[in-house]
Amino acid sequence: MSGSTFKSQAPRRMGPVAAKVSGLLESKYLGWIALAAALLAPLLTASPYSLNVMTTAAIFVMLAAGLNIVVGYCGLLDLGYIAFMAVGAYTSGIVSRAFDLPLFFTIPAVLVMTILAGLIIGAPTLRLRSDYLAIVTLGFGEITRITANNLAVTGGPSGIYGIPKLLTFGDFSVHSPAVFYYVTILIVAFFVLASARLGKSRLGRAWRFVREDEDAAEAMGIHTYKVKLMAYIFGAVWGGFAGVLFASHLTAISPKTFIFLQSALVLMAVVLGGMGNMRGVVVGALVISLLPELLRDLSEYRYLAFGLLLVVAMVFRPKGLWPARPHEDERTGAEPQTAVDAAVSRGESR
Amino acid sequence: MSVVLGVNDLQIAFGGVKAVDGLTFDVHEKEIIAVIGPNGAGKTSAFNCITGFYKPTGGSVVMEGTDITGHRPADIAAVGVARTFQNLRLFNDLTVLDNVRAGMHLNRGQSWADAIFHTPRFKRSEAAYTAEAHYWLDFVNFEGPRGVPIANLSYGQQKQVEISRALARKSKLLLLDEPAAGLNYTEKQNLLELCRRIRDLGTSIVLIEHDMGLVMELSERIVVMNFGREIAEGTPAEVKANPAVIEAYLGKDEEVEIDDNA
Amino acid sequence: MRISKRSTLLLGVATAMLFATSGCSGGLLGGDDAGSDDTGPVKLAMVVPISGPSAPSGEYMSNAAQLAVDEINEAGGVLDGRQLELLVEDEACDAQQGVASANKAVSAGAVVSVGGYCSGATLPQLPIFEEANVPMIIPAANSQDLVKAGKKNVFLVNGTGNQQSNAALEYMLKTGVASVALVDDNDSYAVDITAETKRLIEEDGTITVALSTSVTPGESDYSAAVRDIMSANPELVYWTGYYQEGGLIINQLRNAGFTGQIMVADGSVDASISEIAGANAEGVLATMTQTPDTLEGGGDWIASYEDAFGSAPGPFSLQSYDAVRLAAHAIDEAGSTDGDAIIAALEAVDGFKMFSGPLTFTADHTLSSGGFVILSVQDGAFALEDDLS
Amino acid sequence: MTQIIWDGLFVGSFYALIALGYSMVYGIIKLLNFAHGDIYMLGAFIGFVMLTSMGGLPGALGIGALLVVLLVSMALTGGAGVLIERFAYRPLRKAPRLAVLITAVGVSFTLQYGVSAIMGSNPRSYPVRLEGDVFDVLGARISLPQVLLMAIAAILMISLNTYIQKTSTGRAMRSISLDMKGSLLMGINVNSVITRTFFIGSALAGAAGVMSGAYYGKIDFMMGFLIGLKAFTAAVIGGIGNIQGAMLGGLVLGLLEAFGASVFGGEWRDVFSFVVLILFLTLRPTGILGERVTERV
Repeated sequence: MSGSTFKSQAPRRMGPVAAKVSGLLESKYLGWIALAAALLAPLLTASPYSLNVMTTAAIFVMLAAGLNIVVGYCGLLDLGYIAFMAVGAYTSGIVSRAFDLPLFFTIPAVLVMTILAGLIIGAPTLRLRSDYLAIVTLGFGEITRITANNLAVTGGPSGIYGIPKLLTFGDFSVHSPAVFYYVTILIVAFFVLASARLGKSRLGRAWRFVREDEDAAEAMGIHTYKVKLMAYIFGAVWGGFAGVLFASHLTAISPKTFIFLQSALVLMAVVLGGMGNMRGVVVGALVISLLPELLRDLSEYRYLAFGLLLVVAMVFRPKGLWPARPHEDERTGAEPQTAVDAAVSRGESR
Repeated sequence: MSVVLGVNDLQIAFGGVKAVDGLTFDVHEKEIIAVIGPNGAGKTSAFNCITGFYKPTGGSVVMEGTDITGHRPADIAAVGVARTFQNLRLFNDLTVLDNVRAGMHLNRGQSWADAIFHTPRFKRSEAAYTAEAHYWLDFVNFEGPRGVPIANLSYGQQKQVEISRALARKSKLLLLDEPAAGLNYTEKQNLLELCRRIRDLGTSIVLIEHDMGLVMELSERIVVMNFGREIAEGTPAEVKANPAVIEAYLGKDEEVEIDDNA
Repeated sequence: MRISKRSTLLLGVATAMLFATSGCSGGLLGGDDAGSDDTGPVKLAMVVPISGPSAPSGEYMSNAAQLAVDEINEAGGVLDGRQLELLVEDEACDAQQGVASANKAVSAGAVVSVGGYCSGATLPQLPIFEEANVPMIIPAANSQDLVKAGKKNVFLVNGTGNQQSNAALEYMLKTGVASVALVDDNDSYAVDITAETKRLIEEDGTITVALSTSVTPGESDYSAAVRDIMSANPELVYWTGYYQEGGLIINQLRNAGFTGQIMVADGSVDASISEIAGANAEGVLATMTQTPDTLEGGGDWIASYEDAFGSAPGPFSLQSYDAVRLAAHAIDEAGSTDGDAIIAALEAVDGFKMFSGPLTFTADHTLSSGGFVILSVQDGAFALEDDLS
Repeated sequence: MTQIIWDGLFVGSFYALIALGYSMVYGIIKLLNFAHGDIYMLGAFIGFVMLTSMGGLPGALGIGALLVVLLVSMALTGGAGVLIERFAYRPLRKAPRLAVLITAVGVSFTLQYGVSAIMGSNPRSYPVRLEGDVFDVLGARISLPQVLLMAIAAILMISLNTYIQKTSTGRAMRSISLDMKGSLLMGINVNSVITRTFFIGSALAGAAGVMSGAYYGKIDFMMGFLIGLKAFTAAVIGGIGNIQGAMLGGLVLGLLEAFGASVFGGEWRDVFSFVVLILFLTLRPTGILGERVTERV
């Protein structure tokens, strides 16, 4: 059974073309199609410029996927998300330069540092009301940037340059733009898939429960504070890995890259794409990162347009332009009823 | 019969106003107890104290020998207390099945890594979640669509989902806050029958309810509150005959007969 | 899911069509050597800020570069008649944007880069141009980090931080200042100069550094820094940041009763500084490379610039103009657009005539003499105070 | 030492003026109006445009002209605040908090880059500058413009306080902040009170903007970002939703910053104030003067 009975209940007034587009967008193969498109794109155009733009866009997608865990799934407004990317980028930059390692081998250190950053930022703030949380994360984002600017180990205001390559096997380096693009795409695809899958798991459901109604979630035995902290840590790790890719891509990082504007741009990608809907978020991220490249002449007005779009989107579509449409199949009939009875019986409940 | 929940001299005050002032009662295994009282008597505040949403300013709450006074709601839920809310508190943007799955959060059976790599363990666990969600929806005789957001359902159906969600918690004790409010006659009869079936699962029930007919027919014992204080406790018959109860409900010096038939 | 299968097919067909129509231009399947064309114009890349707060400087630079390109083309171009073409791309003083623009320029087949204003945006461009074997003649950005990167394709035609610090020290020694306070805006460019100046002063030993502090750019109130300066009571304050904060600090220092000298570095040499600080800016000193209006014989050049663009040139116009001329000279010397040949030609340059004097590169590809002079604000405009010769 | 205190109080009075708007709006509709700092920026630019268009006139008229400009700018920024509330926030009054917060970020962006699109992204310098004698009080250098500006700030704050305490609108504001539903039932025109709140808050921020432009001389489209954050910190320190708290918080933050900067160095000043904010929010979210509020299920 395809479950189309109840899908048709949703009020949809659209022509056949719109229906086809919509059907395509809801298709479960969409992710694979997008990945295939991303992998084929360099066959069409592989100038350093287009590879650079596409790599940057892919990294931005990863950031948006991470922020989507925090904002979209868990409903926590984080206005300093770029700080996690900074932590990842700086950690890998500092460690790789200190020990003369390819960036790939800094990943354990990046993991530790981003998880720590998630804990440090999350632990004191996640008990706060949501609006306080927003401004405190903004504060943390600024603290991170200013600290990076003031410390010697982070290279001060000039940051770190001459960052080693991601990985080198003898003569073969993954740093030729095309190879690096493919490496980036595969890593980003993995993280996007992982966050989409997380969204459809026990933990992902818990995030949504917290977003929808914290009290009701608590009453169900969901430790909302821990669950929120988990969202923060996952978001931090995603951001941190995006930071590693970023450092590897640019080979130079400086505090100026991690300003509030960047956090706001990632947030816009998530919001405009549709909070909680990973496909929408990917589209949103691509639009936000590619549009200015296509419309360079209007670049002075893009932030104004983004700002207006944000307001208009929230007033008319508070759940984002392409929000998650929760839907799942009705009973499939496949459930082994006896097994359920056994599981439901009192003994196994705790 | 062993005591499941022991509430002893429970107190809570908001800025000097004592919403609950010295509430004491026990709930035994497989027992259905009703807490009644006029609006503002402190019934919901008492529920919130028991389930950890308010920190009691005095007294104690003991669940199966564990002192849970002032613990986090999630920890209290984990000890075996499930509840519904006075005004539906469902996850409106999520599907019916997801709402019921919320009650199964403590089942575990999968880690985040299982989810990312879609391990066999994850698939088994998800299948079990889904099957169990259907089981509980069937248990409450839910007949609506299950794959659509809650917001698409009727009020009565939403109430059913809220109870299945609480049942999916598989707890020893279920607190129902006005489960019959807004239901029609047939639905109330179904609720009555449902409560008994829940009791037969081995779960004790404490309900706050204004529908006296339902209360009298369903509950084995009744706790009556007024102005935060417990003014009576006993079987339905004892409570009905208690002058303090009659006074609380209708004021002094008035003959009253509480209607038995809902 | 019947619909989706059909649409998958549709998308596949569409992709195939896209392949078919686009041919193999520039894709991995085709050849992508865009720069190997031997007859078209010779392309010079100029990555400078076009948007953002530093946009005016970018305009001064790109205009002057265009002026040089036009003059050279009129005189017959390079390599026996090939025309020069200037590709101006935005760096917005942002690393990410800088990298994107550098890649864009490389993709378009630029053979020499003559841009670079913000050091922070220029640094990450080095590996990109290096990989493409494109020599960089950097007219404005002058962070020590650019030198320290040690790339063989990088040439700086602006004085470096080190040379600026030397000029500052020279003037301080010359006028017998006993104590100085060094203030920067925590930006890489300014911190670089402050650190270098401090090192030189301490090496020299005659002057004491009474205070070395940083402020946060973008604020209005700098009373904390002003208080610190007042209590350190130096004879001279050296501000190494940009003019926006520079104007405020000069104003607040004077209002707080500071009577000593104030000197600013080249980032603050802008007409706005006396607009912001008003009369308090009078007499403020600056370390700066020659600007057209302080240069003897610069008048003609200014006139032709104004002719072409309807406005006066500004900071780094001269360097940009010279960078293009130098690039053309090197291409001609090399006899080809090959990167290695041009780099060799640049290294071999000996006494090429530039506004800042005859040019010969040092071993680390910087100017043998920075050409820094001391300016001062007179009647609201910067004028030559001391040419330090 | 006295200099530190004086500097701290002077900056603090700017924080206080802006914090008031934050606090009033938050107190009444529990909205964290991110765009509030940008209203301050808008005020500075409105003043700039007016003074520039008057040509050489203001220079001759001096402080009188500046006061007129101040009042007109207040009216205009107040109007801008009302418009923002009407079109961006009011439609979302029942929406989830997340949507409203995001809208506020959008409004902030719109204001910043709208001004940047019209006025350019370069800093502008104010055509009229407050200048005056400097005198020495207990070792602190105090200038006449500083005294004048602090006097204006004090007058504005005292009149606001009187307005809130003595008038019916003020009582309505206080009543809405305690219980919006109840106030509706009591026949208070909630929308009109919210409109007034936005007007007053924005006007005060606009006044601070003009004052800052006239005193410091430099304005730019991002000038509201940092000071908005600081003002929010001030509001939290004083107890958000509390009018006197906002004033107190502004002064306290100004002093804390002045001392913090002299202890840790200027480059750590902002970090210091953000840490103060985080400490307050986690340890004493109700601020110095705020009352503990129990949230009900």
